[in-house]
Amino acid sequence: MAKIRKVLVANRGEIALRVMRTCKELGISTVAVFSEADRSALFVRCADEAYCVGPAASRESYLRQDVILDVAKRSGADAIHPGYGFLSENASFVRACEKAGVTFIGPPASAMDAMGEKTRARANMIKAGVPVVPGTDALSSVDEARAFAQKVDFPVMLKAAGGGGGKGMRKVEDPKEFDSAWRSAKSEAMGAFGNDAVYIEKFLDKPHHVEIQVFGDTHGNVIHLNERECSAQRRHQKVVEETPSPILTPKMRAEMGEVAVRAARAVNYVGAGTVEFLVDSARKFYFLEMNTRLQVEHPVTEWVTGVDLVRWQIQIAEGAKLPLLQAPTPNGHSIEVRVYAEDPAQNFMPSPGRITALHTPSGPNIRDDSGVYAGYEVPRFYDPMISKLSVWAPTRAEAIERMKRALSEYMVKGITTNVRYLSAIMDNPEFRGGDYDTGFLPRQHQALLGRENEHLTELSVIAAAVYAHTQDEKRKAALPAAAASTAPSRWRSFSVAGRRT
Amino acid sequence: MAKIRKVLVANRGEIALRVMRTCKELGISTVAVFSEADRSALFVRCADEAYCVGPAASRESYLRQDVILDVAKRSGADAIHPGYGFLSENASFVRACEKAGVTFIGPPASAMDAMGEKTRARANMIKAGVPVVPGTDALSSVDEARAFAQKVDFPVMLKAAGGGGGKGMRKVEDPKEFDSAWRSAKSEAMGAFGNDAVYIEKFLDKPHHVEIQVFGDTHGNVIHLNERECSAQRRHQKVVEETPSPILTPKMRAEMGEVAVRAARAVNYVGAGTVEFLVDSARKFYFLEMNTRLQVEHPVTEWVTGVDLVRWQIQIAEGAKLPLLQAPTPNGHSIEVRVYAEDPAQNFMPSPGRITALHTPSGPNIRDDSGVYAGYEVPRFYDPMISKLSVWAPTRAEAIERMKRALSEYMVKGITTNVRYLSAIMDNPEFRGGDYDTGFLPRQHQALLGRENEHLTELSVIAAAVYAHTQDEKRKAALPAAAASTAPSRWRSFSVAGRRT
Amino acid sequence: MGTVRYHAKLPGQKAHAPVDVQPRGGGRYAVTYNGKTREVDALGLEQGTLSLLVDGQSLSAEFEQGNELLAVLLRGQVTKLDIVNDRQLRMRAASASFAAEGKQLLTAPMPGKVVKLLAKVGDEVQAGQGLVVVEAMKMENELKATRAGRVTEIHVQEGQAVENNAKLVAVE
Amino acid sequence: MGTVRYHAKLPGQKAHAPVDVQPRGGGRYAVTYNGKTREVDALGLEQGTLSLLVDGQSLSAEFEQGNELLAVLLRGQVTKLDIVNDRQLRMRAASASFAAEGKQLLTAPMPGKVVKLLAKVGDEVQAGQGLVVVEAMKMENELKATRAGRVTEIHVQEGQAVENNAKLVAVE
Repeated sequence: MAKIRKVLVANRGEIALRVMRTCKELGISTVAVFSEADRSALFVRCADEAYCVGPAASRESYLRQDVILDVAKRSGADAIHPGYGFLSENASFVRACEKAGVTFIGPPASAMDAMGEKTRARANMIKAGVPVVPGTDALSSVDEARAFAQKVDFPVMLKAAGGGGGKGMRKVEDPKEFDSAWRSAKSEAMGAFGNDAVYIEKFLDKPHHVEIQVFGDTHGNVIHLNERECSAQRRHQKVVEETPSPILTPKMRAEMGEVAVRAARAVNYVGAGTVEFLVDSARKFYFLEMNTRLQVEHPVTEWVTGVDLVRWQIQIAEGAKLPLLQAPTPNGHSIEVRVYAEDPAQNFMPSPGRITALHTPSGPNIRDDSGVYAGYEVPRFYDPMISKLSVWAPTRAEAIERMKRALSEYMVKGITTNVRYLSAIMDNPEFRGGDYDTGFLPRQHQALLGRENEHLTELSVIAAAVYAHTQDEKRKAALPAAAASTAPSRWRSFSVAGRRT
Repeated sequence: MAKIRKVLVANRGEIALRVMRTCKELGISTVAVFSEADRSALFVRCADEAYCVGPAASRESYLRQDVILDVAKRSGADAIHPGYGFLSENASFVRACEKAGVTFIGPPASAMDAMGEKTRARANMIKAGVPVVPGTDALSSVDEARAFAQKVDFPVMLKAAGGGGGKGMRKVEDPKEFDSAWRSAKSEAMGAFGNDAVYIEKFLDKPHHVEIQVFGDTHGNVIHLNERECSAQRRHQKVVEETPSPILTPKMRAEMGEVAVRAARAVNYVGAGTVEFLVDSARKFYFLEMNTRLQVEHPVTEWVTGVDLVRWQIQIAEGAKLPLLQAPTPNGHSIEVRVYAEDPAQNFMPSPGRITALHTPSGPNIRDDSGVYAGYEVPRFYDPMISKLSVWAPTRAEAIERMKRALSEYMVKGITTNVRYLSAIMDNPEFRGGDYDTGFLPRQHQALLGRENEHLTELSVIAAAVYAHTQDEKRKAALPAAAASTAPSRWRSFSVAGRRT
Repeated sequence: MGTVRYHAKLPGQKAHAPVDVQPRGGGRYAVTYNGKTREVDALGLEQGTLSLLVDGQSLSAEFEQGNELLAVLLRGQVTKLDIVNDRQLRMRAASASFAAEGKQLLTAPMPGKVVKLLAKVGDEVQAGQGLVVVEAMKMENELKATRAGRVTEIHVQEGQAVENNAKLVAVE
Repeated sequence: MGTVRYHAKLPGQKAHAPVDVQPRGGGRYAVTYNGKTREVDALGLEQGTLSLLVDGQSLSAEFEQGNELLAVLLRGQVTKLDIVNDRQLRMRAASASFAAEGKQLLTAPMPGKVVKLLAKVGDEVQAGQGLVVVEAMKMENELKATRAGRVTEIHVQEGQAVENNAKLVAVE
């Protein structure tokens, strides 16, 4: 295949920026597509070209295959990178790209067909001899669904057949919650993937979510790049990811890697993909699903392997062979946290709005993949993740301390974020112990909201009084006839000196 | 020795912050000392405690041993990290710390004595069988100096005996310039090190500046951590550093490493140090000097070895053994550039002032060690370096592209910086070729100032016209009786909407 | 320069406690709170940011003024408090009104879209029962009654976009 | 909405060239320059920042207004230019004055301290000869005469701190 010269990134936010960064390093031009709600977004400003593809609602913009392909044609893009979410696991889009003569940077439609629909993937994996979690196909009625749930016994998981990322996913522990969970899972699945099919899986005992990064090329080579531990989840969305997994032995890593490669081979996989497993308390592992795209949490793999996964995606789309033919031994340890615009104390309620000030961490082995900037208004229409912060260190213990340090430097004003909650995770004994299952965050919820430090509260009162005083002095100084009883304040001279006060 | 609990950082700017970051990760409290000119500096805000030690002039603040030791005592600091410059190579300060019962994080005074005075170091190295550049001891009169220069023939280098970092250093090519260079070198040396002794070295043919990072512990172990190539210099200050050096073979690396370890052993070295060599066009290498402290450019070594050098410094000061007993094989490639507040087109004239806006690069394998923030006024009293930007990649070619990408994201407003000049270095064929000597930057000066891109100029005119129009509209909108001939502008609604316009 | 008295009330506290601020020039203050007097050196940076040195401790303090409370961000902890000067405290006392009792008004906790109403006017509802589902940022959030009672007002329709703090449902 | 004419002069150009800006609403403009008309979509972000889409090209443009010229930072290139509207151009023409010829006034290129004067009033100097040494940020910078002539004014003393653009030495 020919060298790619110009890539249209059919996505938004941090992942659009992430892809563009590698394109820039490869000398490839970038085309952004954006919804009306994203006109001011950072990824629009960083692209070489940018075109509006419709209103805020994804279905009218980021999911409009026709409009996006039209932009590709108009701009002369020879390839499309879909990021994650949106059209990234949409086989019909892959076929449309092919028809339009544009390279889709991702797996072939056939592999997506085989893996994209979660229930079909289960069937394919069973055929390939890969262990799977007990469960159903997509179910047509709530009664049928309830009946299965009662048969395998609660708790069960409801899952969207059409996509991943926690959208349309519900854990149901109590039969009484079943109907309401069924309804909202279907509705969310429709909103996120345009497909409201939902299926059921038995919920395993204290499961760990461990996934294997795989990569295939067009020459029939498939390798894995080790695992990521993703058990720290809230509302079925990942919050913290790390590699290596603290619970994996080298033997398990090799076994799971081998199974993941087998799964990918079974569908003739090409490009970057992730095979997700659940690992139960007996350390048996079960195929959960395959994500046929780049994963949000890919930076931790990049840290410990030294591989730029987006670069590989592009080179493989150009027809190159995989640069490695076996998994590299993990070098050190990496942790990623997702910074969300949300309030952990309010059931993780999203908190869109204007970021009035922003300070991101820096220094040794810190990486901030952000899609925002000071002055930017986080729109209400999309995922509340504003940044992914990742660190590397020689050992897990050092990586945790580094992450704590990095989070202590993270300052976002104007909206509520989960930064302090993330910091509490780093301090939590269960997390530090390493054996935390997917029930970890719900179980520790109260502890993770943190306790008040009385010394800091006292200092905050003092700080507030000094601040109130400086504000009062500024107000006085601004009045034509200021109360003359107070001596001139230095605060006034600051504003005169040109500080934005 | 006991565990260190609280570290006073006797330095400012990015290096103070760098040291504090590792302290924080180790659970060690930090104490900042600052001059009156640095009250608003980032390192003051990031320290756990901070104390003013005097007026702006270094001699009255950062070089005041008594005041700094008094702060250490008052704050209960059990150790002092000197950073680089200031008191970092001052043996009398090491002795004063010892007397005060405070651990100095650095080599013993004896090693500093042996290496700190550059002329004594030469003598010691000759004794230890280490090859040195032809040169003199410190010289007492300009006549004696001129006589030596005429004997070994021009060009020669004038160098401060009391310190490094390019301060008090002058290359003299023309005998007519000798007296003026002598005068200014002495004056600068006095200002920077409180010692105006200057000596002369023969200037080698097309020399490369290659240095070896060494580390010793209190148990008699000394290792090296490979080299750094630092030949890209302007006004005898390093601008770009990288590792591995593009001109080193594994055999040379082993030989130079062995000589560097021998040099360090000869003075019973403990802690982090750097043995600087000149490598001539025949690839023979000569000892230049030893910097008995952490080097500005240490991040590139951290990238390719995975070692946190500041962590090692602290642990060795606590009495720990070196965690490695031989040089690790370099993993990949790292490049650092120094972002200076200066104008390359005006002979690198410093450009202090207020930073009105700042956007620093991010994404995979980027590290920004900065001491500034948006709104900060870069003071006129100190070194103009505002940040060190470093990158890692598997290969040198990829590292160069990554650095270009990172620099393209670097945006500083309010002051002039060398960001574009740095970017031009990354594009320069001589740099990309890898065999660039210390004459590289002066030789390529005009080329590095860059040529105008006419297409960008045209777009800039268009942007300027639109900007002028929006400004005019804002002005009209702000007037009570706005010219009614123009329709209401959307710019007005932006300010109403709360954007800081 | 004379001492200026402020009054601080932390969440959970019944009354305001005095904080005395005595300016000493050059950005220095003596601040007395809880019976302790501390030396404070304060430097104003960006809007809403102070660099403070409190008895040598360095604190970068960020402030955000909410509708009622001032949020202070200090070393990762957010403390929301009411802080007023003498005059403001007197005005507050004068205009104190009695909040309507017994009525729970559910408001939108963030901007979003109402995707489902789970009750209608006249319904008896239990504490914890879902009243309305609001979608924001691709997640559905079920908002629940915090008390048992009867639904007396519904201010929105399904499909309607709502702003932050918009009235949704009242339960009495 | 009518077209508004601006006038741009780049360094090295003798005269201003017209740039026509035609607002089309919603932040869109048609801009004509050098005989080409381009579609521009402009969004104002922070003070002095525009996000521009020019015929699809995305440009994050930063502006800094200097004493005389506007600096535009675009994709790493800084372009300094004079940009004025019709009224400003007319005023400029009216107040045009003839710059004093023949005198070179050396001013401080940055704030710093005069560490050495290398000439005194009445000295004959050559082009390139050092006149004064200014220290800033720990580096000494020798400022040189750009023309040969006689030193007629010295405005500073050794050891004196100087602001940016302070007058130092005149050569005629």
